[in-house]
Amino acid sequence: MLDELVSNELKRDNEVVDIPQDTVEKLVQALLRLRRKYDDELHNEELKVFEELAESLFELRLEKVIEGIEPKGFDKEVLSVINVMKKVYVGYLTGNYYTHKGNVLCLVNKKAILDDVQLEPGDVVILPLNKVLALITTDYITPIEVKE
Amino acid sequence: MLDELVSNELKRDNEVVDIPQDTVEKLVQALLRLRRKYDDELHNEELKVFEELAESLFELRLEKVIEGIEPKGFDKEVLSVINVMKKVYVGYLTGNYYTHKGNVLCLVNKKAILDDVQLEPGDVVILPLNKVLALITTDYITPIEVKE
Amino acid sequence: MVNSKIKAINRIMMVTKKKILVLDDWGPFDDGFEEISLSKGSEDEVSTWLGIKLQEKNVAKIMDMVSVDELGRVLFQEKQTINTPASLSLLPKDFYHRVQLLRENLKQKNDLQALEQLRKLDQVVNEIVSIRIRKIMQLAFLNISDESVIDRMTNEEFLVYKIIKDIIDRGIGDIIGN
Amino acid sequence: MVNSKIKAINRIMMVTKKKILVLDDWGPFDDGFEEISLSKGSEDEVSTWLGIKLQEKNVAKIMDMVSVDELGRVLFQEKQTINTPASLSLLPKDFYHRVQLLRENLKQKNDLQALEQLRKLDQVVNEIVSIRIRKIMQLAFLNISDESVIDRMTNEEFLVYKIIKDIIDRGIGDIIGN
Amino acid sequence: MENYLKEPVPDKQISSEIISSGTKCIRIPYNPDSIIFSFLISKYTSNTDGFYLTFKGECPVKLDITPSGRTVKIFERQYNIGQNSFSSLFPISVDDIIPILTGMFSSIVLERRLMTEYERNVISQMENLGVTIEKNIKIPNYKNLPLFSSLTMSIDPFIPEITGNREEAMKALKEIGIEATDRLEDLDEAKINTLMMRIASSVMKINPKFDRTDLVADRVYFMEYDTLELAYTVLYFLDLKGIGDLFQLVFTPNYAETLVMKFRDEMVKGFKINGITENSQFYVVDSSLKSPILLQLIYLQQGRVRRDKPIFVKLQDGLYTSRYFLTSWAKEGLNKVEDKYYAKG
Amino acid sequence: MENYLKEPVPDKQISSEIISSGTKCIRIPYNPDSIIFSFLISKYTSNTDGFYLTFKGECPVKLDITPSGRTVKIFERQYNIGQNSFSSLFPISVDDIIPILTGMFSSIVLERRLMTEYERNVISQMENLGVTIEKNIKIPNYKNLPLFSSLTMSIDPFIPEITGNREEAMKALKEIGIEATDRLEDLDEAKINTLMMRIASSVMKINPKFDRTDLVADRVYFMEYDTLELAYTVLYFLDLKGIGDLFQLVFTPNYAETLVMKFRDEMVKGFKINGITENSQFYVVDSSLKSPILLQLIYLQQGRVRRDKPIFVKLQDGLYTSRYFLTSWAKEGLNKVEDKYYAKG
Repeated sequence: MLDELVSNELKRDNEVVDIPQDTVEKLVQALLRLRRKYDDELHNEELKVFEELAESLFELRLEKVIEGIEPKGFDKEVLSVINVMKKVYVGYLTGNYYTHKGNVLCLVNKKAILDDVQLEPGDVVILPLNKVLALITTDYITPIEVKE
Repeated sequence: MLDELVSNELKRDNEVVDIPQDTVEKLVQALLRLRRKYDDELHNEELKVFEELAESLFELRLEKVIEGIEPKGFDKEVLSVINVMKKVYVGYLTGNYYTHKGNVLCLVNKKAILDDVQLEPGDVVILPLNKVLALITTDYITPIEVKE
Repeated sequence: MVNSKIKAINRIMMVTKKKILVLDDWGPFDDGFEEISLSKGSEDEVSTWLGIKLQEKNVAKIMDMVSVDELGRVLFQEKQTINTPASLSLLPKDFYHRVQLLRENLKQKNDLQALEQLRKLDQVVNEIVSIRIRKIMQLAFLNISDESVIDRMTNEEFLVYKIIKDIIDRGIGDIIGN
Repeated sequence: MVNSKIKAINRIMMVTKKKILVLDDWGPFDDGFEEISLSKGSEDEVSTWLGIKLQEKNVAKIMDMVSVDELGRVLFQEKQTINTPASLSLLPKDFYHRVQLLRENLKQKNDLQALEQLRKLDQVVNEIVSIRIRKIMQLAFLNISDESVIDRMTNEEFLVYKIIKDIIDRGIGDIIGN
Repeated sequence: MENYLKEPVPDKQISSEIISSGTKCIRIPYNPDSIIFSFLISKYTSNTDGFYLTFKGECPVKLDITPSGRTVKIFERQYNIGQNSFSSLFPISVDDIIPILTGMFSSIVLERRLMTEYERNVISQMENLGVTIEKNIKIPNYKNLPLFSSLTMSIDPFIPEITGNREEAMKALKEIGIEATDRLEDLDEAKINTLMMRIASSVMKINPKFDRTDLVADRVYFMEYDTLELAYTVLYFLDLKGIGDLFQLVFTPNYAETLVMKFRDEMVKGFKINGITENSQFYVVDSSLKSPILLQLIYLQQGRVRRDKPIFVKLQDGLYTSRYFLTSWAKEGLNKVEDKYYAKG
Repeated sequence: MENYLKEPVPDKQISSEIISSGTKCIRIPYNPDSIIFSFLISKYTSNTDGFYLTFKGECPVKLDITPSGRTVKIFERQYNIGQNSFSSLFPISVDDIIPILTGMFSSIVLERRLMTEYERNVISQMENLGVTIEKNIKIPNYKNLPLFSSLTMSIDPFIPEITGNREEAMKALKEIGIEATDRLEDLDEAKINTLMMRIASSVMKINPKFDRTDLVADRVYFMEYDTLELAYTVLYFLDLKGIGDLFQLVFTPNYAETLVMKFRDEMVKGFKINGITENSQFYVVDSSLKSPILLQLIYLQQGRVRRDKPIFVKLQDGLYTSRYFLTSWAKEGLNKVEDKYYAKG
């Protein structure tokens, strides 16, 4: 259950607990039904308690990943986004991208529709840093590097 | 300079320092030129030192945002991604999305090409959690909620 | 990290079980994992959040609470051994959470006597925390990690103990060879 | 958070300026912000990372270093005032970083005498850290936040001080009214 | 290169052909049967990156409902499967019985048709897995629910005064000497006859062509589930909540229990239908039953509506409808109709 | 509705029309002048979400280079701007002089043409901002560089033995009594004549049609920048590094200094060109000068290559070329040519 997951996460300081998808699945399905079935003060209070626990689980696991611990478990891919973010952030701040006032020059990797414009691989886009990040995680674009 | 930014970030415990784009711009442009101009042991060492500082700046600022402090400054939008992540993570774990084994049911918001499939607004997609996250930050999709 | 951990500990406590005295028949309530039915006059165990809600509705009374008198006893004990860190007295893991519940109860009463009790409670708890944290720091510093001692700490105290111990170990470790 | 902060402190120290003695003409070197030229025999200041590199190349010698003897003096001073937290002796902000540089120097020498010094250094620093952290904890606990005292701490020590102070303030604050 | 087969060829092979084609995308009409079938397909595709359903875009696999029957197109091959529901094409397994039956019966109920030969055959094949079939009364879950409850939920036939009105249902039962909480199996032959008479006479008031035999149908059960009740449930929640409940029912079939329970909870509250008006573009039903699909089903029985004209429900703050009736819509569930939006669309 | 104007109408209005159209997308050929012009446009669009350059996709604004001249299409209007470079259309301002000049001269140098009347007019308008124009020798930055250095970097004319060879350049200068570190302004009339003779006679060995007058051109300077040197620099780095350096030069024009310095650093190392071979699809140049564009410029002078056939550079581990010559490529900078890739493309 969710409190045990949070509690385990607290106990282990130097690893992201490897929570299997199956464990999470049971919890998620139970709460999904609860949400769908009821809509009263008590059940909403219960859901709030669970939401806060889930938030804590996220915070504890993510903070470990930020500090360089390897992501593991059902949310491995989600947590790994932090490492992509870190790479892009560092690349940007240390001048490894062609850039001007927070806009970054990128190459399109695969067919995409950005901002209603249909783009082909090899097309060139100038995007604000936050968009770069989002589109990197979806592999639509790659910032052009000053030095590979 | 970057060490001052990191140092200021260390001093303020309860806020994300509001670093203006202009401050960052100077640093970025200087390092961009440095990178483009030189490729020797000493300059690479210097860049490594800066990269580590940038990484620290990212870690310190992001950890504040994770703990609920409001993002500010040139990277506000980038740091805010954490709050989107948190929302989706909590929504998923507490059964607010229609889901099965880590795959989530979502609605397409705007024309998009996912996985080479051209999609229209209102189309329906089943995606793994990490993809959901990336595509939410680009506003391509929204997970269908069990309870709004 | 510290903030997140403290938040997490508090949140976990909201779902840990607490003993209640049932004042009125109630249920069945499907909490998604089990069905709960309470019969008037019985003793039972429910999640803290539910206990609090039921107490608000006068359906139950949480029994795992501390009283101002008990706090006085704890303080007395701590004071007697003020210079012996290892003599930390045993508190329930959710001790401070119980104190919080007591405080909220007193606050809601809103009469003079309750206010007086509240004042006294804050003072007593303040002293308890002060003495115990000092002991815990000593324990961390003396590198005492005896199970039996650690078991006497509350959840929050154990966290503090771990953080300080980590700082000490790391502080030295980071400098003396990586 | 603690890890990130310690990492950050160490990284900042890599770009703070250190005094060097220039052993050979060197430069000009464009570091992207200024152009550096060093003349043999002069004293100058460069970023720590550059100082280290130049020292490796025998172009310069970092002067802001501690010696094993100095460490001995620091320890002696700390020991004399072991029970007076406020008597923390003044160390440079990057004291532990300097110790690290010294250690690395000794390590590279790789002769018997250096190894012996290394052993002694570790023992002395260990004691220094131990006494100072204990004092700093006391200071945090006694809520002493005198500028003059804080100025005597190294960067890492100040971080430790802040964390412990935060825990104490919060520990009590969290319980006694939010 | 089109391989158009004139004769209907419903065939379980069609599903495996889709699955083995490796498609990650199906184009479908917005309809419960085709949605359920597509989710079943997606459940068994090995694609881990994602699965896509489009309603207007292009995909290598395409389901269509045409006036002459349903078709399935897989790359260049097109199969004409006639009246048979898409879901009936899906390979039978214990794990999928509930979604398959739900898809089939949502089609049968929605189209107000009988089971096809092929579908009846599918049901027979399911019998050794616990599916039962019998000719019996067309009120929801008469096996497990008290009669007043079944009557209250009877959408087709719609029983005037009784459908949607628990008190009237109880009163009517009492009048013919039946305990409100009795189940059908508690009644003797005579009482069953009286009950059928009572229902038929009520229905005839609004639908004179109705007779007692219309009350009886092939009734299919699986475990505690009545396919009729499942069909109503799915139609209702597709309207009110959207595609999500169908997804969950396919992927975790025991979710059906949650849905059916919730449907009963909503029905037991009762509802009123205060009448229908019509303009050139849509019908407006003033009703506390919020499901436009179920309302259409009710008015179809009386010959008062055309299938191809949308039903809007009039609620306190305006007109609402569901995506089923406005397929150009990019929103799920019941949504307010913006005047200008509809004028455009 | 196409508004095709037969007469060339280069006009600064074209740029403002593009900018005020609010386009966030331009379709362009992969060519330094059109790239620089598009980046200039993007610098002044108010769109904060992004700006897009496509080489094959569709956009409301489209630049084209056709055999009969350059065209700019803005929605339905099409302008024929003749030979004039796109960049010369951009409104003059101090901030943009460097990129405008770089775009213009990259076009002039790449096409081996003279300035058009329109471009010359643009230069005159820039004179009050510090741009100078004079007839003088066509070697890079003779104003600020020692002569040996200018000679070493002379791509067009390519001076056999001297271009790419610093020692030979110094030797040649010494032979005619010039100090290697002298600049042109240090020479008297007579020495300048001797120098021109010496260069011309060398060039004529490989290009008999060359004569002294070909050595003189309209030479445009802005601050310490020689437009000829800028053009070579940009052509070289477009080849070796890709579009990024052009972006940076447009958005932060003093980046030009970094680039020019880097170009000089690379040139001063010297290079050798060991010969060219040809097959039906491409030329292969065995060379330590890695820029296919500059190599094409060199061989064009000798009439040895056709413009429309790509140049591959033979390096130790295989054949390389740049996106300029393989526009179907989705990679920037110099990249290895995969045999099968090229066979396909």
